Amino acid sequence: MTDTSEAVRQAAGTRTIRVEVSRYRPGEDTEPVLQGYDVPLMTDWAVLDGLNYIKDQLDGSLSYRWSCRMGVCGSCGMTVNGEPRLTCGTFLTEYGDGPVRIEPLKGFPVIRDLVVDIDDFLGKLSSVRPWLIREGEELPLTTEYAQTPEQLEAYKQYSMCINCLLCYSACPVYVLDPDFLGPAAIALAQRYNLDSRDMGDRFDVLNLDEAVWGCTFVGECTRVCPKHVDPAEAIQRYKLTAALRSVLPWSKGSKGSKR
Amino acid sequence: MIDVLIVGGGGAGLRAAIAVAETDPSLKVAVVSKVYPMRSHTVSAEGGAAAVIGLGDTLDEHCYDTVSGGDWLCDQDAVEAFVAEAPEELIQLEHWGCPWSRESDGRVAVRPFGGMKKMRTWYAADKTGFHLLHTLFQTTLKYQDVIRYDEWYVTKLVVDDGRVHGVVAVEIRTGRIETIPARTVILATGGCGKVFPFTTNAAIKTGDGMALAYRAGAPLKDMEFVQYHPTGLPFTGILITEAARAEGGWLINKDGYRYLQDYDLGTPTPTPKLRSMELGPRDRLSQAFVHEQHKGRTVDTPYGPVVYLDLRHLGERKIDSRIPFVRELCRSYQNLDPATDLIPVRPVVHYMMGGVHTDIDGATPIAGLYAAGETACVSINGANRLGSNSLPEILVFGRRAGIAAAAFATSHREAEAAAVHSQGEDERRRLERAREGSRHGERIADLREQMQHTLEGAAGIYRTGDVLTKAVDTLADLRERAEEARVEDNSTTFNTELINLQELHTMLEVAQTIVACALNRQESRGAHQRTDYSARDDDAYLAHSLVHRAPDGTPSVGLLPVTITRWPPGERVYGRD
Amino acid sequence: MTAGDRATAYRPRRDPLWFARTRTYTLFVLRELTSVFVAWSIVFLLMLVDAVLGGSLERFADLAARPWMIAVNVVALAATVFHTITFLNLAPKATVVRLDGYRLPAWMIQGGNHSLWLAVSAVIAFFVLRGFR
Amino acid sequence: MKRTLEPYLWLLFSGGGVVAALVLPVLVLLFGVLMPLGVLDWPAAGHLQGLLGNVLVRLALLVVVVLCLFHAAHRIRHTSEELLGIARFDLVIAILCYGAAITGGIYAAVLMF
Ligand SMILES: Cc1cc2nc3c(=O)[nH]c(=O)nc-3n(C[C@H](O)[C@H](O)[C@H](O)COP(=O)(O)OP(=O)(O)OC[C@H]3O[C@@H](n4cnc5c(N)ncnc54)[C@H](O)[C@@H]3O)c2cc1C
Ligand code: SF4
Ligand code: F3S
Ligand code: FES
Repeated sequence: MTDTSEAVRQAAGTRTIRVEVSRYRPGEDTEPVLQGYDVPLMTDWAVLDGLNYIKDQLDGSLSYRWSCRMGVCGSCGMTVNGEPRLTCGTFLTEYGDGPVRIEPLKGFPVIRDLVVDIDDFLGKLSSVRPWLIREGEELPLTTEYAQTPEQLEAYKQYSMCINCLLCYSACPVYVLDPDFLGPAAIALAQRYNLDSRDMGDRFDVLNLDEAVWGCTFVGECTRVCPKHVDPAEAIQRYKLTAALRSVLPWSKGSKGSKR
Repeated sequence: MIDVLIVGGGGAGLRAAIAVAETDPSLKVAVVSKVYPMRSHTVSAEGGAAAVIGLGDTLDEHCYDTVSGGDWLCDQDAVEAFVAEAPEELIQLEHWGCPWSRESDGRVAVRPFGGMKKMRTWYAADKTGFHLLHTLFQTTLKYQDVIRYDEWYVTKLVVDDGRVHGVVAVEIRTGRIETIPARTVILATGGCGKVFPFTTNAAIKTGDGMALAYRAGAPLKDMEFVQYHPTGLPFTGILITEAARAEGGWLINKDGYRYLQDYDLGTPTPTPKLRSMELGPRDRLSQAFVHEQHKGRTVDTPYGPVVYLDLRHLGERKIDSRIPFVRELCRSYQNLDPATDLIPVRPVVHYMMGGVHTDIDGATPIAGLYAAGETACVSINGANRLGSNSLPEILVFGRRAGIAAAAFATSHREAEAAAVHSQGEDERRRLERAREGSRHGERIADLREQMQHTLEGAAGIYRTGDVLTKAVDTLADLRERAEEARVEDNSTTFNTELINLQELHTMLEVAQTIVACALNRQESRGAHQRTDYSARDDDAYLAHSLVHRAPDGTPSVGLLPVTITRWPPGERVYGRD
Repeated sequence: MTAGDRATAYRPRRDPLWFARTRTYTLFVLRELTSVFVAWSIVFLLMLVDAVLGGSLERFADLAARPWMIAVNVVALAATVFHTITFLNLAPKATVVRLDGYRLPAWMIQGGNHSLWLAVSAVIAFFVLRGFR
Repeated sequence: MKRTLEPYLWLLFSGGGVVAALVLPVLVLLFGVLMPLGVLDWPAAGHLQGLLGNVLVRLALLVVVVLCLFHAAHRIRHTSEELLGIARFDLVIAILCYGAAITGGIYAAVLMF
């Protein structure tokens, strides 16, 4: 992808920016320490390009995750100057004279340097049954289930989640209580709940103290989400669905509102 | 003992896993992936997936477009199987919940695409690969018995006596090196764009599967065919999908002239015309760019010459409904708005037509070893892949490989081979030595960069014998130097430098085969254009390049006839009716 | 993965001042703390009701006119208004209204809510100040 | 399936939020600020007694009191837990908060009926 070093050559002699990177090497450090590097301040460089420069030219031992460099694989989330950001979509020039402080995403155990443990999320994702549930006869593989653009629109936004976990990192409830099911998993459950083709019911996993009811509507998840998924909205909507279903047991809540 | 071990959690790997789980739930399936599956590069695919769904379209036409688009280097039996099964696969995805874009009556919508005579490209706005991969990934969560090895890096195939017995892999998080015995292995590791400096491909696309198979004795096929996509953003190489042109975008040079009309691609029309102008095949469009550059009609930028993609006449509404991601990418990475500004673009390395040689069930010549997806070469893409054929390819052949591997695993129930232990131990020692590190040698990044520029110079859009010959020596030299590369990180926890070093080795291996095949093919066909042999030569080269690794580690290239069923070689005609 | 491997991960300690770290967190906490003044307003109202029914409105008026009482009630006013604005603005999140398959934009729902607020306030003021004359 | 009280508490909380939003600012403004400051005159005791004499008004007032107290109790419970990191004492805190709300409601009922 980015041809970093050629750009560096061309820009020799340009300004630099101080980048402070959180380092945690298990066995060596008992807790993270900041290490500073000077990185060329190129107008086109994302924070991630700065990290790549450090890794390639200054210190090969720095560890972090990245892949697509186009904001869609969801692997490069980190805390940049205190804010959870996708580092491939955040530019060094936003931080002018620096320094830029890069730390791992808050709220997760740190495996090493900027790499955090996200297995907890994957377990939660599985638990909400994020797949299309059908009952009865399947259509043959010659026909699609009809779905109008309006029906698509009803869940589309929630299907845009790239699992970058910035929302978990921003949510104080999750940071305090890792049992909280959390914004993205609930948004993805709603992605299927609101899909006109889905016949499943996720009430049992969503209507729990540590699921939708754990959310106190801080709303930070929505503010930091790079893909405009609006998980806060997904959660509040399910609260209403679940509450109505609890007081009116005969109403099928989420399913009823689908069609 | 794993029955089917799949290396790769992208579209091909996950499709294979589901196929195995559905074929025989008693089989033990595992997916090993160096990144979490939903991070795989399938996630970046934008434009769409082709499959015939009526509307006056026929399977034969899709076959013909594919075969002519591939400059008759496709195996036509494979193309026929592919085209016939693609519609079912895309409907299967629909049944699993993929949010395909729709017509107002609820049917799946299709759009035109480069080199296709009919509208048959299904799309999910311009995030098709993203939706496809997440649908597949979330669907695999339903099959709780599928074992996942997330963030494990496979370094070696255990092969003994012409039969695969498993893999050796490093758990990146802990540094644990483990041998995983398996009855069958499916390679679904994706492409190798990172061999080049300027590419749309993600960091993980380092050709690992190709190198694994090649080192284990399986041949690679058609490695000289590297696709340049005509519209990448300068500097980042981020792809501006072909869908932008399919929706009516124009390519213009520095004079605002739609230059494709000068290259036998038809005459400009205000609305897009199928198989014409901007909807010609990618190889021809990228070649036209080089000619424009030579004529001085491109615009110079700090990141090389560019032309412009003009979407302004489409209007904001259409851009937002059909290609919103294009707008998002331009805004965040290029600081411009396609509704009002021209988008600077230049050709960028995008896709590998070649790969591990397989039959139409994904089987390689090594018993029990299969390959599918971009890492494989079933030969449906020939000398040039048509846009939107790759996503259906990973599904069709991912499934086929899964079923074939399941059958093989069921009928071959031998116990663990002795080789598993001995080869596993050797590989462990090699990796541990590499991790001990060295403060001397050259930096991995510097070696990688030299390799990338060598490839760009020698195996770019146009190639020449002399330069290729020189590249052979440069690469051999780089390989030796890479053995001594500097490694500063000797931690066992999440040691990405160790992985980067392994990837450098695999890329060098792949780079050598690309150059060797390109040197051997003394003709011009599809994406392989030799300035010293500028014509297609069906008498000598209507054949695949098949490259084996010789005992001394150098590539040895031979030819394998192309399978022709119903479409004899003809002229590739675009823009003329 | 064994327990031993996991143990090497660094688990950051709880940040006791998390709500002071960003402006949005602080706003959130302020929003939640309005509830204290909601409770206070109810206490105050019940005191008023008690005074009205017990015939000691005069004494209540004296109490309410003490400077510290007025100060508390000015803050309570600010808090309840803040509560109203945030609560009515956030309401469309839970209640997505669809007409004809398309979603009613949030500002319409919010506009409706705020109009309702003004109307209710006017009615209450009317009854308190001059109704049943 | 695990039973949870939260949906009911949340409904009371939301209802309380709406009621508080609609009625409290104007009441506090009138009785807590404008009248004590002398901007407006206190209405005659008889007028207010007349208002409260209406059973519908008393009922409405009771509903307002109960809902608003629940709203406050719910938020105070969650906020204190988040702010102070004492979620492990949730049960005790919940009993205290909702208990206070219920007591307040009963007191109001006794007062007015
Ligand atoms: C920007 C872009 C846009 C595209 N748009 C389109 C389009 O519109 N239509 C279309 O048809 N095609 C498109 N393509 C092509 C298509 O997306 C790819 O060819 C296809 O997704 C490849 O899928 P795959 O499953 O083979 O590999 P990938 O999705 O690349 O997956 C590879 C997997 O292998 C794993 N892996 C690799 N090496 C190892 C190792 N050593 N050990 C363990 N695991 C390993 C990785 O972790 C990953 O999970 C596009 C490609 C790009 C780059
Ligand atoms: S909801 Fe948004 S922030 Fe959260 S994981 Fe998904 S894309 Fe990321
Ligand atoms: S930030 Fe957290 S509390 Fe709820 S609204 Fe978002 S999940
Ligand atoms: S690198 Fe993929 S989202 Fe940033």
